[in-house]
Amino acid sequence: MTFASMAFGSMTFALALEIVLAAVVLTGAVWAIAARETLPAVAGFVAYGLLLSLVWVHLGAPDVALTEAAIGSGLTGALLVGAAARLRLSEVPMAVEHPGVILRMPAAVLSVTVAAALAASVLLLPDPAPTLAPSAAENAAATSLGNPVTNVLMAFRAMDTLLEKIVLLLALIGVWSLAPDRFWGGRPGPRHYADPQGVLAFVARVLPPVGIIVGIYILWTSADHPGGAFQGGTILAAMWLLVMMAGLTDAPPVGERRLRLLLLAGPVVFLVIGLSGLAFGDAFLAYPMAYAKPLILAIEFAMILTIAVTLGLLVAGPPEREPGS
Amino acid sequence: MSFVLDIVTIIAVSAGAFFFLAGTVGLLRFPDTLTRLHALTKADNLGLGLMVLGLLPHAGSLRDGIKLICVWLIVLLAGATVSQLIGYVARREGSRP
Amino acid sequence: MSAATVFGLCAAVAVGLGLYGVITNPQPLRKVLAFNLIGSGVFTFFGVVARRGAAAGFGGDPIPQALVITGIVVAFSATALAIALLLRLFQATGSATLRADASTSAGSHPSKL
Amino acid sequence: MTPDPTAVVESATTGAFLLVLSIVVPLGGALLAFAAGGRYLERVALATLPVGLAIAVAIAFTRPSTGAPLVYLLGGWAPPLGVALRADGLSVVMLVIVAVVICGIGVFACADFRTAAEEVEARAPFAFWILLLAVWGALNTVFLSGDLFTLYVALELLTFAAVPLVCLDGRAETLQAALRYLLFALLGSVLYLVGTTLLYGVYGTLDIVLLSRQVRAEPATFIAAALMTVGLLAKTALFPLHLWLPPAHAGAPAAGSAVLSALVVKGSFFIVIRLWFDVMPAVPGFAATQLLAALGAAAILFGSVVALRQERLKLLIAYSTLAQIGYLFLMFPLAFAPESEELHSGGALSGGLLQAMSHAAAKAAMFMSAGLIYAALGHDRIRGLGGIGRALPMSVLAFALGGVALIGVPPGGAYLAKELLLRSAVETEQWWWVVVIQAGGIFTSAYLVLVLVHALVPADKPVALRAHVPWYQEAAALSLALCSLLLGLVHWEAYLPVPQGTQSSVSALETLTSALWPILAGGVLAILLGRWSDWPPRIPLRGLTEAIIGRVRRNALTLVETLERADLVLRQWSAAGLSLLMLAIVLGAAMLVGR
Repeated sequence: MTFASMAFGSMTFALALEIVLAAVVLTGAVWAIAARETLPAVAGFVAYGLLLSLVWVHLGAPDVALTEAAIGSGLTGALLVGAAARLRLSEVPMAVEHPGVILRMPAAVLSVTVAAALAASVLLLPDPAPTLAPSAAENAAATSLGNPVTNVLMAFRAMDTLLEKIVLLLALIGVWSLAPDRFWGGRPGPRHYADPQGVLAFVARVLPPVGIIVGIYILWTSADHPGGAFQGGTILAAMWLLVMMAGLTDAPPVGERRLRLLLLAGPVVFLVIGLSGLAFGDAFLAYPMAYAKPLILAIEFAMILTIAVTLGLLVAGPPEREPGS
Repeated sequence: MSFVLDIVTIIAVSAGAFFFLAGTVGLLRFPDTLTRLHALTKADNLGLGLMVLGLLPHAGSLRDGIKLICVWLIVLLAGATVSQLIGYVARREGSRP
Repeated sequence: MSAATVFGLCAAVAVGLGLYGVITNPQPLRKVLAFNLIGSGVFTFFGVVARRGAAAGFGGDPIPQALVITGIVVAFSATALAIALLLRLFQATGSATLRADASTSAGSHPSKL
Repeated sequence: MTPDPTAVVESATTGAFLLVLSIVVPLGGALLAFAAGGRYLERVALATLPVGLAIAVAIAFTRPSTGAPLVYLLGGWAPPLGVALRADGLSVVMLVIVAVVICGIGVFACADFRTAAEEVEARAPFAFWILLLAVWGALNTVFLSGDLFTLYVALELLTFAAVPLVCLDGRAETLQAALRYLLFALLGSVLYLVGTTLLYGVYGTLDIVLLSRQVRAEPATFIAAALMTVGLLAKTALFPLHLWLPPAHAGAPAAGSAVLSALVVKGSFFIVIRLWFDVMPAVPGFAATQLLAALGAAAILFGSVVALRQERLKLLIAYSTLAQIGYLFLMFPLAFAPESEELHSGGALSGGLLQAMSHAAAKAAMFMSAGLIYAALGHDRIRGLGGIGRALPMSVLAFALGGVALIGVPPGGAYLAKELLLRSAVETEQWWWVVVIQAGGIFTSAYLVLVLVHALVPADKPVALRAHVPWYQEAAALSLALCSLLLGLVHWEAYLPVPQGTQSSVSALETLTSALWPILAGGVLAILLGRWSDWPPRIPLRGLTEAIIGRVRRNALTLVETLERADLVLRQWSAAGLSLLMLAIVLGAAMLVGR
């Protein structure tokens, strides 16, 4: 009796906490849309993203929470802040294009309708919910990995992950292709300078060793615990960007052979292991049971490097300097 | 013993929460970038430190305790750096209200 | 009402807000931001679906969770490409407008004969 | 509720490893080209083309004669846990036509995207060849994937490969076109993803076959179907969601335009077919199919009329794509079987798919010849085309043949498509779609006549060509046009549900005469609505023409002007965004109510 009431009490308390969290998250979202200037809106979005990773923890998905914090909020935020700073001059003239109430009203009505339909479908979801969790648990032995999400990403739905690697590389090629012809083969973005005695340079010296260890740890632990090549790779990319921004190193020229190979390492190792499954094993992207774990870890290690470099270069942008300068 | 530790936790966490509150009020009420920064960083670093201190007795293991302290140290480093940089930009562009 | 429902409704609102922002804000950067908001709303919705499917000792159905991770990465790639295009457009024209009539040759202007 | 994984007795079929290769070869080729860099990059890409084509043809021959799909379980994991690749008749024909068109474009692009001898590596060839292979790999994934989320990733891959093609030349207006395209396409894909999420939440699987067994007509499914469909329509640029298409398709370099117009829009269109015919044939209902085709009809009207009013050849072709996309959606109500209230994979579906294939080959040929004309003249103003027919006969011929194939003249694939659609319209007693189908042909011939008359008129002074046009570029365009014109002769029964007796009419001579009247009607329309440098055009009985149709033309032009203005408004970002949401809501409501 007392146990039940206590459980009930704590449940409602947890629920109240979750409602407050949802409200705060939405405040960030409203701010990100409604703020007049772009920079504050981006700040709102980053705050929203960080709080959203708390939501992910509450949803029992620490892997996603890490990804959301690292990529959804962190790197996306960095991209948006950088763009907002460079576009500040374009903001004022575009204010005249702000649509009048004649346009905003129907937009609001239609958006609310779509949101309401979605909300209704949340309430309409069947109970008990269909799930593949038991099936994933049953087949987990095939890879001897303890983290079910890594299992899905690297084994059950490895095709999606492989395609997504190629999407990432293609996005980078797309970004590079925007460079003016004369800069082709040159270095991306402007060269950053900072006071070598300043605080940024100091952090860029102190933080990366810690960051690199954390990034690799997150990859290593992902076999059995939350983490993965993406989350780890993002941290490595962030460290690299930090060092670049502090002016301690420069972005590599896009024509550099070593860079090209690094960018290919992940997808190529993945593809080769997948194809060897086709040639010698059961199927494309199938791992022989005895070697599943080492093979998956090999792919992930190749991937973390590729991901770190790709993400860093995506943030750095297209080549903006002539080769050799 | 556990009672004493609970009391320590309650006091430290409450104090930490108070500093967070004070920092937030400062952020909202102070007139310009530099003073806002001052309110935010001072209060937050102290607030977080107190909270970590309060939570330490409840850390399950030594590992968790070290993690908590690391969180505080890294936030200190990040906060200090970012506020330095913001302050630098604010001074260069002229402090705007 | 469970936590999943609360966050599910939260996701629906985020999608609605994002749609409104994408349509009404004239600045491409804000559209990109709003697109990210819609995206994160959809991912949260997927997370809610995953949470409701918690079984077999897992905190949630791992399949949708893995799909969300893939989705976040794809959304980031999209954002990076969009922002690079936007900055390049700004560099080339000094403006970042998306108005159809702002570009000279792309539009077809009604005119007599 | 949990679908029992053992319930699916689906295992890999022999020869299905080819499906993996058809995805891996183009994508692996892209990676290899990236690694090679410089001049080697082009060689790698060119070497990949015939391999990919051979694989597509091999798949067509490997498919079991029973008509059962080829199935491959990726990683050996059966759905719903794993992902399956499946090749049914629809996938096979699309794989082959895409391979053919890509190879044609590849040959064509050899001249335009070549790294100069003195350069280590040039930007445009680097990007173009990798993106071309990526588009190919993405499309093959779209045709083969049996999983809705894998389809999402493939769609994104397709978009990311397509967008940079738009602005390869880096001009400001193409950058803007690319940005509009990317942002709208992203909006579309995120809506698709919402629907996918919802389907997983309700049915616990994303596998197409498993879903089709479980899907019920209920509100959550309607919401999912409406959002997914509208998202895909935004990527397909069905009217009124076409804001991005004309500038993007007209602004890209010729080979890029060919890829975008002929192939990329077919990716999302194919997923609409998968969704409506395979995943949920019983869900859309009567009203929704009518709505989709009504949008198609509007697309034909707007696209064709605005195309007729264009001053530049490439924009004309881009607007013609808009109209042709509309034509593709006419099959939905015709495939709707009233007695079972389901979409039936029969003659109408074959018609739609054949039209998509013919359009792919023909439109690629048209954009390629337009590119050659542009390169030779230094411009593509339609009124300045005089004399080009004599200077570049092969290119103009390719353009003309492509156009003729699209009008639906036997033995073209579009003719067979039209026959199939008309038959279904008669069978299902939907005479109003007969009118629209015929109107589509007439409009197509109208803008073809307009261009050809301008191109064949002798110039006042001899045309000075700015650039030499290599023979193989003209040959590539011509072969694709011929390919489209001969598609009607292929025996499709093995791959597509073609009713008995339809195909025999293709080779009959009397059908040729009956197919010619749309061209005449189109000619009249072109005279009425087109832009002419000197009105009335230099035709016999000039005075009489002026007297009879001058007044009609003046009245028609006011109407046309209204359409043009409406098009301009609809191509504003906010109007398109509102249409998008409105359409999603109306479509959902149509599914809910109109059954």
